[in-house]
Amino acid sequence: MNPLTSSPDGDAAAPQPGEREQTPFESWDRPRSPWLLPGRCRTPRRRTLLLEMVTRGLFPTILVFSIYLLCAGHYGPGGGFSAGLVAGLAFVLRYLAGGSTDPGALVPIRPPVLMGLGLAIAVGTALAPVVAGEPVLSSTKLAVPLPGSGELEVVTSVFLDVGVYLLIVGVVLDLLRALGSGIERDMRAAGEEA
Amino acid sequence: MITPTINLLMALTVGGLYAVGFYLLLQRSLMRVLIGVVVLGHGTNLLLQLVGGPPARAPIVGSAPADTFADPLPQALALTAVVITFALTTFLLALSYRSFVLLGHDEVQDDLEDRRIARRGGPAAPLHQDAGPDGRTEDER
Amino acid sequence: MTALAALPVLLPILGAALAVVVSTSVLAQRILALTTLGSMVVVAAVLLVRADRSGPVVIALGGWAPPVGIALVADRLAALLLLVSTLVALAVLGYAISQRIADYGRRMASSTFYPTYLVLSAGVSLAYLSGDLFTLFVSFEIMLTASYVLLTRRTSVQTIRAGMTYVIVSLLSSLLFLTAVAMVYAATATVNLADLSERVDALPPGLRTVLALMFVVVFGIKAAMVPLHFWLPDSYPNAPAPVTALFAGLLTKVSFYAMVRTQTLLFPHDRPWTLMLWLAVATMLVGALGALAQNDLNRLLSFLLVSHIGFMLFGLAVFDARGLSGATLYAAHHITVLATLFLVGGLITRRTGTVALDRMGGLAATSPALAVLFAIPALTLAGLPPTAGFVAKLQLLQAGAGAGVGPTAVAAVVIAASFLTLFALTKVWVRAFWGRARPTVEDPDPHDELEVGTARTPWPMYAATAGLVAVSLAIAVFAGPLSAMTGRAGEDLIARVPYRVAVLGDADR
Amino acid sequence: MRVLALVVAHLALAALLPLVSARSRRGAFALAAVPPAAALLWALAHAPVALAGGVSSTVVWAPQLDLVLSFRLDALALAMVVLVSGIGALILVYCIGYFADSPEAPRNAALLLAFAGVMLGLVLADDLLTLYVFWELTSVASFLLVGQSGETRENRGAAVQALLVTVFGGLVMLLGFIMLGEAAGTYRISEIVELGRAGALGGGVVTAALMLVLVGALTKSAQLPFHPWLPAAMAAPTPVSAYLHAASMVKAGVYLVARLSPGVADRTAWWVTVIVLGLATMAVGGWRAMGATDLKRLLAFGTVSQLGFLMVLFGAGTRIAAVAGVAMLLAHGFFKAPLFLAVGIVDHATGTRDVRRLSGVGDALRGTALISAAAAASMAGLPPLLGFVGKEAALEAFLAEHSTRGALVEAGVVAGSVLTVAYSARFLWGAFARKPGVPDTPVHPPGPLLTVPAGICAVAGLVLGLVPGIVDADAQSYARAYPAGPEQYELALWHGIGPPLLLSALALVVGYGLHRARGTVGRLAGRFPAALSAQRAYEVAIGGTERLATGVTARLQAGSVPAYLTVILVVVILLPGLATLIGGTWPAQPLFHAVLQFPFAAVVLLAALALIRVRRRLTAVLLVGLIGYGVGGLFIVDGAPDLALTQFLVETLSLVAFVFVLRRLPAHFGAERPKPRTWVPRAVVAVVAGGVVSAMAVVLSGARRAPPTVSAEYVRLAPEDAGATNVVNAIIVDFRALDTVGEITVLFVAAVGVASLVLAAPPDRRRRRQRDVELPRKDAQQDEEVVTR
Repeated sequence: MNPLTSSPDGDAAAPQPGEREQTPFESWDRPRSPWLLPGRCRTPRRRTLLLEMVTRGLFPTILVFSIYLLCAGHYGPGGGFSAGLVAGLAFVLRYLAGGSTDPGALVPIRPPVLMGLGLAIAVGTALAPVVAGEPVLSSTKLAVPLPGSGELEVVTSVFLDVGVYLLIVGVVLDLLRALGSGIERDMRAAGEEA
Repeated sequence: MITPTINLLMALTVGGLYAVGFYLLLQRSLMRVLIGVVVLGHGTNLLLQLVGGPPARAPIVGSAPADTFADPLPQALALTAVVITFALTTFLLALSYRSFVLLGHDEVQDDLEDRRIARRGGPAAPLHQDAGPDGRTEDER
Repeated sequence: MTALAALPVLLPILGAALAVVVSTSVLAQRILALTTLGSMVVVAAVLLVRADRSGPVVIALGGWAPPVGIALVADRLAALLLLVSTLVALAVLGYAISQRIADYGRRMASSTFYPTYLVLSAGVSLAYLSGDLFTLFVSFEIMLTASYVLLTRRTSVQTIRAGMTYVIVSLLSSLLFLTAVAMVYAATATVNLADLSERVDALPPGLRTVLALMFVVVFGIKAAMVPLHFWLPDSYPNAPAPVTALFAGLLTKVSFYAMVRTQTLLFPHDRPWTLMLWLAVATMLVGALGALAQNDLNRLLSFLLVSHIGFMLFGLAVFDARGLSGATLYAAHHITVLATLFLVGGLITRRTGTVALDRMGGLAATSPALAVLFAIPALTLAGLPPTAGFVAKLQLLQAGAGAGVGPTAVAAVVIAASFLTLFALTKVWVRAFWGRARPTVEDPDPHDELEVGTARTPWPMYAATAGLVAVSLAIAVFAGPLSAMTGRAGEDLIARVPYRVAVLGDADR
Repeated sequence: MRVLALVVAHLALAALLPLVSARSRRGAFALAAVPPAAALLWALAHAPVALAGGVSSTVVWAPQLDLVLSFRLDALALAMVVLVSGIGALILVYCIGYFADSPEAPRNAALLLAFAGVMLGLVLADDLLTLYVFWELTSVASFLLVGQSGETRENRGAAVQALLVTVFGGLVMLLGFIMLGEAAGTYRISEIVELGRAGALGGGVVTAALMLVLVGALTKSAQLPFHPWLPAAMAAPTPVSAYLHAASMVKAGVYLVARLSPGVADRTAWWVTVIVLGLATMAVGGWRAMGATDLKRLLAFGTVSQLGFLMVLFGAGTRIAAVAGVAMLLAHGFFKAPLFLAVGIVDHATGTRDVRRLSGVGDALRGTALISAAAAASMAGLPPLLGFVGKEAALEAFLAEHSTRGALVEAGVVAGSVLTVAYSARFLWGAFARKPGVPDTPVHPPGPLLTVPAGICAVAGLVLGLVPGIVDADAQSYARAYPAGPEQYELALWHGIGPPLLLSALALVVGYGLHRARGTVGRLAGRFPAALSAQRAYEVAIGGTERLATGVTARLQAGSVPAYLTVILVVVILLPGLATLIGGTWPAQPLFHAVLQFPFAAVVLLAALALIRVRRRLTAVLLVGLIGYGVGGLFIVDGAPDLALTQFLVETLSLVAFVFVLRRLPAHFGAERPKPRTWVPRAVVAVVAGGVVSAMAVVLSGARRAPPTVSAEYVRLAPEDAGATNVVNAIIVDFRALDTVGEITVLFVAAVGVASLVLAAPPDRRRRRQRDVELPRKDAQQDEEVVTR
């Protein structure tokens, strides 16, 4: 048993009642600050400069790649799942580099809401054809005229993939919020080194 | 027609994963149980994919003739299963964390009320009897 | 109209998604949850009427004819259980909301409770409606994962053990389920139930037995069939009353439903099915004796829950139209009555501050409303006439007595289990409702979610419970049309053809 | 329909009575007496039709289950209605005075009226299931009436005993009813009796069913060996005892025997059981009454004895016995009810029911004493009361058989009559006599509301005795259902001096002698051998059931999750596993399909094996990751790139999640090394179960006959109709999109759960509950070993 943690029933190391949780996610609607800048990072002793640099470069690249996977799913390996997971891993990378002080600024929207939106879009896609008299979950090809010339052929089931994508990203962010920041908060509260 | 038969090597692999998973599941440490679930999940997903048939080409139309494709349905099912297993894993992970926070360890403990009944070995006070003067039965005293 | 059968699944998922999105407004969440479940009840009722009048309501999702696409099938059995389940879910939700208002005040929002509750309802609906084995697995996962969350939400030192027991055992059953699905695919290369029922027939009888038994184990775990039931009395009683009520009402019956569906559609057995007769006997007796040994009210009810699963298994074991009709009727009654009893248990605990029977007393005098609310479902569960429990049990006994010596002998065990049930419930009555009034046990944990040991119980909590009592009474009053319908459902199940035709025959359309 | 309306009227008014009670408690009882009175008038108005053959009515409830509420007013039912509704109305009037303004009044008014309703339904039922419905309702009503507020242990114990015994019998009877109904093809009692008379009910099933039915009748009518609940039930208020436990409910069993006997009494199993147990009950009840010191218990044992007598009469299956049965049925109601009511008056007036303390009450309560004397005389069989008329008929019935059976039963009946005379005398003496050495008991005079109803009952017994033609008409109508004997018999006061009259006189003389010797007899009767005590048998049975329950539960419900999982795996091994061994054939199987499978399989298996031994958590997690990547590799080999991609990504994410959590967990698993007796069985179970799974997979995949046509469809449809060349993706987002929706729902709710678990208010702020003090860990460990051994 870890001597630093509480006694078996968890009585010890109680923060005072009324103390607010220190999760930055509660302040999700505050103005966002840029990420991975000096001064807003974890204790210098635990900083990994190399990781931070790599992350700054990789993060947008991975996101773009995830969008590619999302679109390519119909024709090769990929799809909403893989794409969402890849995007999620990008955020994981950022979290690893930036530590728990950062993820509040990851996305302008709370992770559960992102999950809810993703799920709502997916179910919406399932129910939308009913309005048009089509069976539930059926998909059609839509021809979207492009501003320049020609048309883009879109299968409506892509929206399902988009919902999946958003949901997965939300899930990963929520996991970061809980298992990442949440546990760090607990560790700080228990007086352990975070 | 190809007879979709699992080969001996894969049968052994699946069986091994299941056996190890089952064994870990029977442990008291929640983390071990969790690892057992993950291993079992790997075994199950592998099995689900394997029942589609022996190795073949990826089922992407245009990349190969259709009759050389691997059975796509088990792959789709396994994919769903992989994601579900992942969801369950993270949940159990959080549960073992919670257990650790609450109890200071992550062991699966025995049920107290069951133990109480086992120790009592006989019925509590007869059906229509009053409890003792202090409002408690002998059980609690 | 084509979307009708999909609504009980998709509406609550949509509701859950939106409940998270609006999680800052508890009022919006409440309205969302209540309207979703309310509309599910309506849809389920319409489905039931349509299924009974003109055969199973089948929708092929995405317009893909089964077995290519997934079919949702609302036949009489599924629609009836769906209706009863959603009704119970709605009532329990009302109870829960009222309790949350009382304990938290009006403003406490939760990003967990309402979404999870709705997801659970979605999983239950999907399980009933699924015409596809793999989708059935997915529905179980939806339902179970939601149940894990509900059971471990705000878990404490006392309840975490129960949560672990529940989650671990359920996970094993899920993985075994998935394994069974893989086995089925290995042998038949399809997962559509109607398609399977044809392909499984072509398998050698020995292998059919293997698959059948695999599913018996898988669903037996979640249906709390002895000897796979041990987890249930260790886990259910520790959750808050609405959660336990929901679980006790719905989850085991969904598994039982899945067992009936798979065994009747895929693996027609001998009449009677001897193995299942033995399992039914064990379940009835072990559960009833277990109940008699308890001092904890919720545990006692949990063991009774197990015991009465045995009654339904008995109906399945008889394996003829009457037996299945009885099992269906019993399941419908069981869903209602167990949920009611656990809600009443919650009210009792709220009032007395304890679950220990030997620390209660004199409730009949101090709280007559509670006495009535307990007495009616208790008599119902004990199967005394003229309650729904009696009507359902009657059908089971008739099926047993008409099916030969073995089932008749098991019918005698049904009688014994009924007697032990009454015995256990009498014990509750004598200990909790009669005798000297005992001082209220103080809330041992005033900071936690649950307020106990208080005389302050808002009336909607009583009203929701009374509503469930009314549902149960309605089952008894309308036993005529209901039993006629379950009779037709039983015949459909035995014939198997109506289901196949409804699902696959439509493919030619 | 009309009958059901009557019953429902009783129940509805009972439900409303609490409102009346709130204003006037006396008014509630007065109002409660109205429905039974109406029912009596209704029945009497229909008496001519009833005697001519009966009038039926039916309400369909659930025809699928043969659940039909069917009622029939015939001669037997008419007699019962007179008891149930007639005496019921009188007793409710008596209650006005008895309960006066006691706080017990509201409950008793409602319950007694409800009871009157369901009892009315019971005696009018012409359908086995209808009868059962009301039968159990009377048990429940009795439970609540005996238990009262449940404050005293005596009330609780008696109520529970009455409930458990009668419901036990009722449930057994239900099984009998159903077997009977299934065998006969109908649940209609009149039809079953007709079938029985026509000899169309054959087979062992019917006999078995009838025996089960008898269990119900015997328990309800307090026959040996189930009788002790009735004396115990005397804990109830006296009007309740008078009504339920003398006049009506306890007669339900007798009534059931009387109902079925015309069709089945020629079966040896039936009449032997009924007559032997009836005679035994008659004797034991009478004997125990001699030893009772509480007047109510004395009467209760007397009731037990009389019920045994009635059983004998109705079980005999002859016409004369049936006539005697109806006469005695009515007589018993009209003498036992006033006796109970008189005890209530005495109790009310003196505050005691103990014969050792009562003295000189007869002088103070002359009216009550007179009523009691008339009733007790009827009980003892003195002319010109109805009891005498009935007993004459009974004595004649068995003499007229001219058989050994008849002679034996006659002897039994005479012996029983002797005891009856003795305890009748004992009652009168005990309640009203002035006893030497006992000071006169102080008496408060009772009001007319108490004495008048008792008086009416007693007078009815006298009038019906003087004008036996009324009862005779009813009895003959009922008895016509039995096969005609060689002789005709009519109920009359004077049949001339014959053997019955002589036997009656003999019984009177010997019985009075017994009473004179009451000192000795009372001592002997009071010293009932405990080993033979049926009460003790009940307690042993109930205690034994509870011990059995605890024992079984303690052994099975171990409370240990590993034990539960082991059981599940063992079931997997035993059921599907064994079935595979028996039913499966091992297909010809290649060692491998692709060479690349070897390295990946090796990685997976080695990592898995290493997992068992590893003690560091982080190592374990990394090994799991290795297995995951290895499986991903196998997916690639097998041609599933999508699956492999997802597997790799998911595995990576899982690893990260694991590492997050491991930050706070100890570095190693628990330090203790499991003992071999713990881990060896687990390992064996795990390995065998793993083997079962892979064997099943091989056997089943070898058995596939049909090609995967569905998958072929997917490949065909994907590019065109779903607009995707990646078939797997087409399945996921289109063909089987619902699975995907379901799957993300799982993910969604799991994430919600993770957040709620980790971010919940820190547990440290909660106080621990007192009641669940943790077992010491060491203790738990030891227990675990016990379980796994």
